[in-house]
Amino acid sequence: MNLPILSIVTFLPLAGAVLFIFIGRERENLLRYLALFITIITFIASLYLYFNFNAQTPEPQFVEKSAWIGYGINYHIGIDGISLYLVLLTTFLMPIVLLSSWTYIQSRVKEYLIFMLMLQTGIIGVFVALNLFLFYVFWEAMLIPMYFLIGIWGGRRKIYATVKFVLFTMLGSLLMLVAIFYMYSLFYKATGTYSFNIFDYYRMILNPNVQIWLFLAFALAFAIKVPLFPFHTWLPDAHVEAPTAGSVVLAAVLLKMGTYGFLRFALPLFPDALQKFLPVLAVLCIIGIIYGGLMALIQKDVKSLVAYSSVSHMGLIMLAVFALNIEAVEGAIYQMLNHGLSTGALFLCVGILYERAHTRLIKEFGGVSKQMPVFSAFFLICMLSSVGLPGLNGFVGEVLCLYGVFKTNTLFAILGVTTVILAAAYLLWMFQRVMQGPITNEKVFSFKDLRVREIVYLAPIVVMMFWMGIYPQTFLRKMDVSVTHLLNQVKKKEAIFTKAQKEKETLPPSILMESEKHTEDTEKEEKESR
Amino acid sequence: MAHILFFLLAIICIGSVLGMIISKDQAYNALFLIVAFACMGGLFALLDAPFIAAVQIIIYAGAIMILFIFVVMMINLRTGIGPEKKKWTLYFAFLVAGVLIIELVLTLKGALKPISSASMDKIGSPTDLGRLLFTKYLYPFEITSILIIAALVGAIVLVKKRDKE
Amino acid sequence: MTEIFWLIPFIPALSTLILAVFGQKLPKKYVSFQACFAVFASFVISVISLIGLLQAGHEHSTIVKNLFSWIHAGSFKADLSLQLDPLSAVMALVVTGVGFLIHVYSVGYMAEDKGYTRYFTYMNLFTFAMLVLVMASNIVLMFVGWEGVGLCSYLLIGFWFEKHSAANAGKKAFIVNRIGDAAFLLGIFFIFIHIGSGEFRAINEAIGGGEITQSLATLIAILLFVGAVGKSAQIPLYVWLPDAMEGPTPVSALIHAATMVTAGVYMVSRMNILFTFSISAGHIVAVVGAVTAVFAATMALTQNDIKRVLAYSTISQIGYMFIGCGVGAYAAGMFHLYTHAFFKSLLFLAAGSVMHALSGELNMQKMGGLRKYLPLTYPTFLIGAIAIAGIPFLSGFFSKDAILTSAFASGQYFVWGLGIFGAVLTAFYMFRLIFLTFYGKERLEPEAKKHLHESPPVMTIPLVLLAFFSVIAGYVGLPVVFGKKLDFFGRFLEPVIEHAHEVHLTLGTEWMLILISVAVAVTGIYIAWVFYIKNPQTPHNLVARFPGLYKLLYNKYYVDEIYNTLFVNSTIKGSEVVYDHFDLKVIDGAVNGSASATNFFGKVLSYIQTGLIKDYALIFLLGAILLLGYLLF
Amino acid sequence: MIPLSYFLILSIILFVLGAIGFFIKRDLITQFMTVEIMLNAANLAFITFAKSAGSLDGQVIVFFIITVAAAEAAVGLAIILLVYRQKKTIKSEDIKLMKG
Amino acid sequence: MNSIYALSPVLIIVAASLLVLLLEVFLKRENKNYIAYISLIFLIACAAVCVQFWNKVYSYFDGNLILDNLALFFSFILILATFLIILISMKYLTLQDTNYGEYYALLLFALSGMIIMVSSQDLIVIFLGLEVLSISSYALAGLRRSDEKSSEAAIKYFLLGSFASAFLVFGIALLFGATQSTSIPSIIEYFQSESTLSMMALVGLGLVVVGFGFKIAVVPFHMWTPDVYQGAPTPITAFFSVGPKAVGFAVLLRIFYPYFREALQSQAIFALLWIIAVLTMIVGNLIALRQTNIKRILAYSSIAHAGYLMIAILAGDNESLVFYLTVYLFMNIGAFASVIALGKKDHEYLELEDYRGIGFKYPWIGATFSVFLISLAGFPPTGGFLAKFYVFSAAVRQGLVSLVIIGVLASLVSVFYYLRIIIYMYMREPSYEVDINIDNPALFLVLFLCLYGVLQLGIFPGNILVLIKQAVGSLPLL
Repeated sequence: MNLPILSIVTFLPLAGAVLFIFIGRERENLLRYLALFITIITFIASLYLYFNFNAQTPEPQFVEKSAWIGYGINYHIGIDGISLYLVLLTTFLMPIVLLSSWTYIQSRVKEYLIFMLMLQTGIIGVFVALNLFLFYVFWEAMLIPMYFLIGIWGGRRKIYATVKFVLFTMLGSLLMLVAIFYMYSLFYKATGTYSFNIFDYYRMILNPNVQIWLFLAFALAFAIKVPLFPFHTWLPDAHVEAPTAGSVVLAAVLLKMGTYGFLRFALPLFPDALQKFLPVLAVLCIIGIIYGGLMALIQKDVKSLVAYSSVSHMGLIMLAVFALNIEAVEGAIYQMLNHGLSTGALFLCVGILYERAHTRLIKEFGGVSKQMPVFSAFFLICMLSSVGLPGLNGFVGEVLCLYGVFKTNTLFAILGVTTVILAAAYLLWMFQRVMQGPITNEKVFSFKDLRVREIVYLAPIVVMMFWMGIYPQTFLRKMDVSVTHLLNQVKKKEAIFTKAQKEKETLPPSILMESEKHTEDTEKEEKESR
Repeated sequence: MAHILFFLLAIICIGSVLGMIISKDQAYNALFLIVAFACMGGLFALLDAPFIAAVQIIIYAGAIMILFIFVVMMINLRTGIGPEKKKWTLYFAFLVAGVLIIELVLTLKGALKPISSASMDKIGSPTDLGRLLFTKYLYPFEITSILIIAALVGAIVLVKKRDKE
Repeated sequence: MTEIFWLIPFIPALSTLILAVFGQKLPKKYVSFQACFAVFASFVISVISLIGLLQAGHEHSTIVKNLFSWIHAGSFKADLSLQLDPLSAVMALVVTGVGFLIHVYSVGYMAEDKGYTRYFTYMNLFTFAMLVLVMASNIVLMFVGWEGVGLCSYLLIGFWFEKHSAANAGKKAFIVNRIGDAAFLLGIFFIFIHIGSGEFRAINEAIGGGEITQSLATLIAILLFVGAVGKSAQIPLYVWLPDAMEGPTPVSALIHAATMVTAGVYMVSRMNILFTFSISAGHIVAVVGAVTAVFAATMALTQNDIKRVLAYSTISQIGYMFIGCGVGAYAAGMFHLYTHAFFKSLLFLAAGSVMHALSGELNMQKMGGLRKYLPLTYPTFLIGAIAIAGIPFLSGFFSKDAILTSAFASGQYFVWGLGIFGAVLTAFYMFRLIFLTFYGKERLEPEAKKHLHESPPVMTIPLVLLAFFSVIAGYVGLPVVFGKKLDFFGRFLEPVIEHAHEVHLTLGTEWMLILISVAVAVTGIYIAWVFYIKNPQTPHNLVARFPGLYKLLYNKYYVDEIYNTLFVNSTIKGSEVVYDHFDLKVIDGAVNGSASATNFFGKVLSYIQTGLIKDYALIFLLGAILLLGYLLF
Repeated sequence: MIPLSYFLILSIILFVLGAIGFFIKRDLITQFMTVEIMLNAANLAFITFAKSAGSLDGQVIVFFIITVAAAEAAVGLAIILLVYRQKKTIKSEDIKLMKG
Repeated sequence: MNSIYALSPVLIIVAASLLVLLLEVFLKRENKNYIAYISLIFLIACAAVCVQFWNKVYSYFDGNLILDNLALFFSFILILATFLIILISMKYLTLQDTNYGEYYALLLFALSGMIIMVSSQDLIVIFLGLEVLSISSYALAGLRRSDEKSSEAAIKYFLLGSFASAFLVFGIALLFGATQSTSIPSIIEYFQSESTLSMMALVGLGLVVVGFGFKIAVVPFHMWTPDVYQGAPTPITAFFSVGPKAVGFAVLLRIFYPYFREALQSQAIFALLWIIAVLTMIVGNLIALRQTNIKRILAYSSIAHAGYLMIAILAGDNESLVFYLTVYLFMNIGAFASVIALGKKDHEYLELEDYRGIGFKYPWIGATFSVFLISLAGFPPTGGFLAKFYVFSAAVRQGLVSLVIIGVLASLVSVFYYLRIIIYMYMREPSYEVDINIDNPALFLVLFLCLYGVLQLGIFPGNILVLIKQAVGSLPLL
């Protein structure tokens, strides 16, 4: 296949954004339709990825690699069973998000759409990058459109929220950058060649004492993104202030970048350090699960309620990731998708309410179902999927996560199961107060039920929820091999290192796996450096 | 003899500098400065740099100082401006001075080589200087010309009266 | 012919789908027709498959249909596969049969309701979920049904969501159930870890092969049983069921009497090998059941809300079923489940018809003397009451007797005693209900009295049918005293139920026990007659005598209040405190604090920038001095 | 014969005095004068070193420095005049429009 | 090749300035722009001449004038800077009535001074070049005679500048005393040969650092920067923020690169520079948080950037240093150009408050300005990111991890105030009307060029990197 399909998926939106610059701002509907069109094309292209994905190999596929700047900085992208779905999730949600903000965004439509498209490229880039430099570039670049989206189209405290979001995220990512440099130099010292290729780094076995620091740096960056318990406070603010579309993207995809980072980098690169910190991290996850749930229980603003609920859910996902067994990790990945769909959908629903009521305070609502039966059906389904009701997507992920955790640590699993109860509690209570009961606020009488457009963008999500709940094999099948490979990697490196440790007590900062030889691009680097 | 001369010049020099620092009237300051420069010229002479000494007297004490005087006259303040009155500032100044002097003096130990008496007499003759100036130091010498034009232009553009003003 | 059994759940599912998508467009008539027909179709199929099973005989009495593999990840494998064996066949029959009648009844009962279509959608959905629950061949799929029925009960309890109480009750039901479900889930995990499969057959073989230890089995059993407690409203998780009466009466009949609440019993009998294997688990089940049976009955004594009385009676009847399972007489338990389905739904529907007649009146103190006005409802109601009270030759008698007998036989006399006591109470409160409603002088609201009328045939016919079954249903499982081979029911279930404690009692004891239970039933009724017909002052005197006890019972032992303060409110209050003082002040405070600290330093530093040349020179000098100093020393 | 270190010490003293003067004087002109002193101190040092090294380079350099001084004087005084024209003062305390 | 030819770059510039002076006399006020065009032509010519020397190392006047690639590369940068500055000046001068031909003359003189500095190895020559630069700068700073701030800037710059150059001279004197020479190579040689180096030499070096520290504005010799930047005419501010800094670092590079290559990090001077770097990054960024005047913000930001550049010096990695300077040129001039764009007759909008809603009122200016700010903050995919990236990675490779951590944290702080400007431009509603003079093609050309530069260097820096490799390859490794 000669068409660089992956690059197309990644950069098509950006190209669209560039195109937009030359279209008059007053032709808003043209812009909207064009943006929608672009995102849909992107989605279709990404479907191509799914269907031509070979589930038998853990190797990255659709790989594109070309020399870029030098010093080991190459344009090197590809997807495996883990990133495939995150890419799909992104491309799937983008058109929906655009539809959701069709009428909500009335001012500065052009800029809005431009930033949206830029954002999409940034996110997809993060998931497909196989070169650490490239990864970091996307990781950071993605912040800027998000910054504008929250900052311009946000709510009352938008500036506080957006600055907090950016600075908080950067704090982590900058330290991660230092860690990246350190690995870079280690690799250089070990081999005399420059490389940012993660597969080269996978071959590096680092001294545990070195690993600790590097791991901490990486973990901090990702933990903030996830967000893990003590680093979560940016999330409610960002969610509450962001426009609906922003919240959806934030919850559905951006948070996944953190978990993805753990899977792709923190685990395979620093297995020993991981082992060291596992208890701490797991405890943090547990706290996150319960704490997030309790906080969600008493939120007065629907959005921040959902925000805290995602703190809780992400806690479960991370817990599963740290369980380091196939069920858990597959469950975690699956749950990422579920969380993407269900929480995204919940934000969409909240957005729909907000467009009608111009408030998100729970006490302003009540008895909405009476006015909007169709909407209440959708809302109910989304909520139930988030609660993890069997037959919907949430259950599959949740059960796998908990099962995996259970396998490694019963106690954690038992604590983790509380999410099943808490989730039901806060979501149902919210649903009761918002949708059920007598209508207290006469504003509610003026609510119109869903428009066709709104149904059009909610329906696919709901369909996916059922599909993923009833026939998950569609998705699980293709991630099996990659996940197994990942876990083996972690195990193998530990083994090799302990072997090395036995041999000599004083260790160099890094050893290189003897088994494999340089990948061809490091050889290219050698030529360059000469 | 030389010793006496040196100390005499040195003391006058330092004294006039101090005077310049203490006194309030710019005119006096300028004069003190002239004195200091003159002494400096003497010291140069003591160091077998007659030509430089002459230049020092002519350019500094002559040209530059006239400039200063002019400006002082143009500005011509009724009340002069003395040094800082605030106690702590002064103490602090002296402290700084002390420390700095100590530090710099400390750098001197063992820094100077004994004089090679051979070159004694030749040194400092205008001819050699001139020759050196136009051979080894030709490039810097040229640069000074640029420097002076630049200064000229700068000065003019800043003070010259514009038609509209 | 039995191969098509897997269609049983999917016909209602299909109908649900159609109603959910196009329901709003379809005419009412069609909606009700389709809904009922779907259930009826599955009923027919279940009958067919039952017959098939009967013909097939014991050796191949279990058919499994694997539709497709559902979740496969690592060692966690769960397929979407259905299983037909005597147990599930009986359950399917009950669910579809009773379900169908209640559907029909609903057509009349819900006729005026705005949410007509929604109602039938939910009902069909429920039927589907319940059937999945009973026909699942592995425990994960069973859990799916398990939660599915939970959802439906949530939806149907909260069917009139404009009422705060209804919405509340629904939420309460769901959350309380979830607590049980969480435990259930853990149980599932244990099973997967130690047995490596969720298929019932595999589990049974594993336990039979002694692959797991006694204690582990106990642990798993207890976890599963907690789930059952939640679903079947036993102590301590029964609190949701009385509130569940907020839902439409047919719902209460179907979900909260006949089918869903008994799922726990079904599950326990489904896992009977496990429960038998771990003796202590069995004891726990029995004791919990017995205590609940009495406890709930006592609460039923003083209630005035006709439906709540029935609700408590349901709780206590399920208690009996658990007694049966606990003492190892799973067949008896299932038998009671099966009979109870008929007479309890009958009672509910009859109560519903009463309400219908009195335009929604629930308070028995506002009834009385209705028997002449409700010529059809009254006798059916009476039949139900007699059946549940355990008067001989009606279904209730046989099943309850079977349970108590085996309880006695198993030597757990304490349990048996409680059972007997419960029986007295049951008889009492049921007839209290009858007398207050249909006898005595009329205490009706004049308003209600105006259009007092018997319900339409579409409602009464199901009543009659159910009454009929309540009478004869018992005869499929006659007590052993009439000879072993007459216990069709037990024999039919034999392949899936292992007989832990063979009943070995002398005929004398058997007869004695039967007489005792008859006696207590009669006593109960007599007391009720004394209280409410002979001299109606007695209750008031009693209340005057023991006011404390009365208040305690009347307020249901204040359990709801205790739970609220203990769990609900404390959690919310606590979370609020944490949110205000920890999340905002400490964590977020740290974040903002660091920011403002940085800002503050900037401010301080900017003061150095005084704009005065001399200060600039000073800084410069100091810099130089320090620099030189550093170089020198 | 005078030990050259004397000259150096003198130049250092002058340099430091100049620096201090710059710091404690309060009128622009004199502050600039002190700078001239500092430059001269440097000159003295150069010539002393030239002497010690017995080479002429030092002297030539001094020659350049004097030129620089002259040039600076020209521009500097012009600027001072400019300031005076605008602010009617040459007090350096009065020059603090911009700070923070 | 004879030495006159080698002088040609400087000569061309000087000739240009003289010509400008002459024309100034004859041309009428309204068509002063011709002067600008002429100077531009000369600049191009000069650049063209410099190209001739590329990759051939010449040394004239025994090392006083060397035209190695480093010198040439820096000359390119400086010429380019001046070119852009002149472009942004043209309209500005007429608007802010500073429209004197001398302006261009002085600018060109300053340029010649800088070229002299970068293309010499002799401290005296460098000093003279520095003086040429400084004296013209003093004058330029004070050129807006209608504006008190301008003359205040001039006097502050002048007094402190001459004060600093006194230190520099004295330092040179001490070095001369210790080594009998003023040429950098021999001084370096001395430093490496002497087993126990004399205090005098070390202190001399220290004072030289002080002198140049003033020019590149590192803490604690930075105090003049904000005031002068604020007071000087905006194009000149842009010029200050780029030209002298680049030159200063070029000289430090010549001094320290070979020096550190040998006895790296053990030296006291190294620790000194380490401290200076840290202070500069912290102080610069922290004070910038408090500013409300755009020019002051950019001033402090330029101080902070000096800190990052010091890291490059410490890492002894000249490649990243030079790359950083190149990027810095584009993004800083770009930023200032955007500031200039927001001006009208006799008034500039310099307060943050003025920037409310600019982003949507003037989308192009807003967008470009944002890009420059984002680049200054160091976000990918802009040049600013890649520049920081190179510097920091080089530092880490040299084991300066702690320094880099401080660096990244400092830049985290910097993100706040850069984004703050964007907040004002896009996220706050304007409280009053801001109308600006739009017809300024030259300026927009500059904006475009800088934008291009920033993005090109951020995304495809390949060719530039090759040039830089060649440039620093020419440094003498002792």
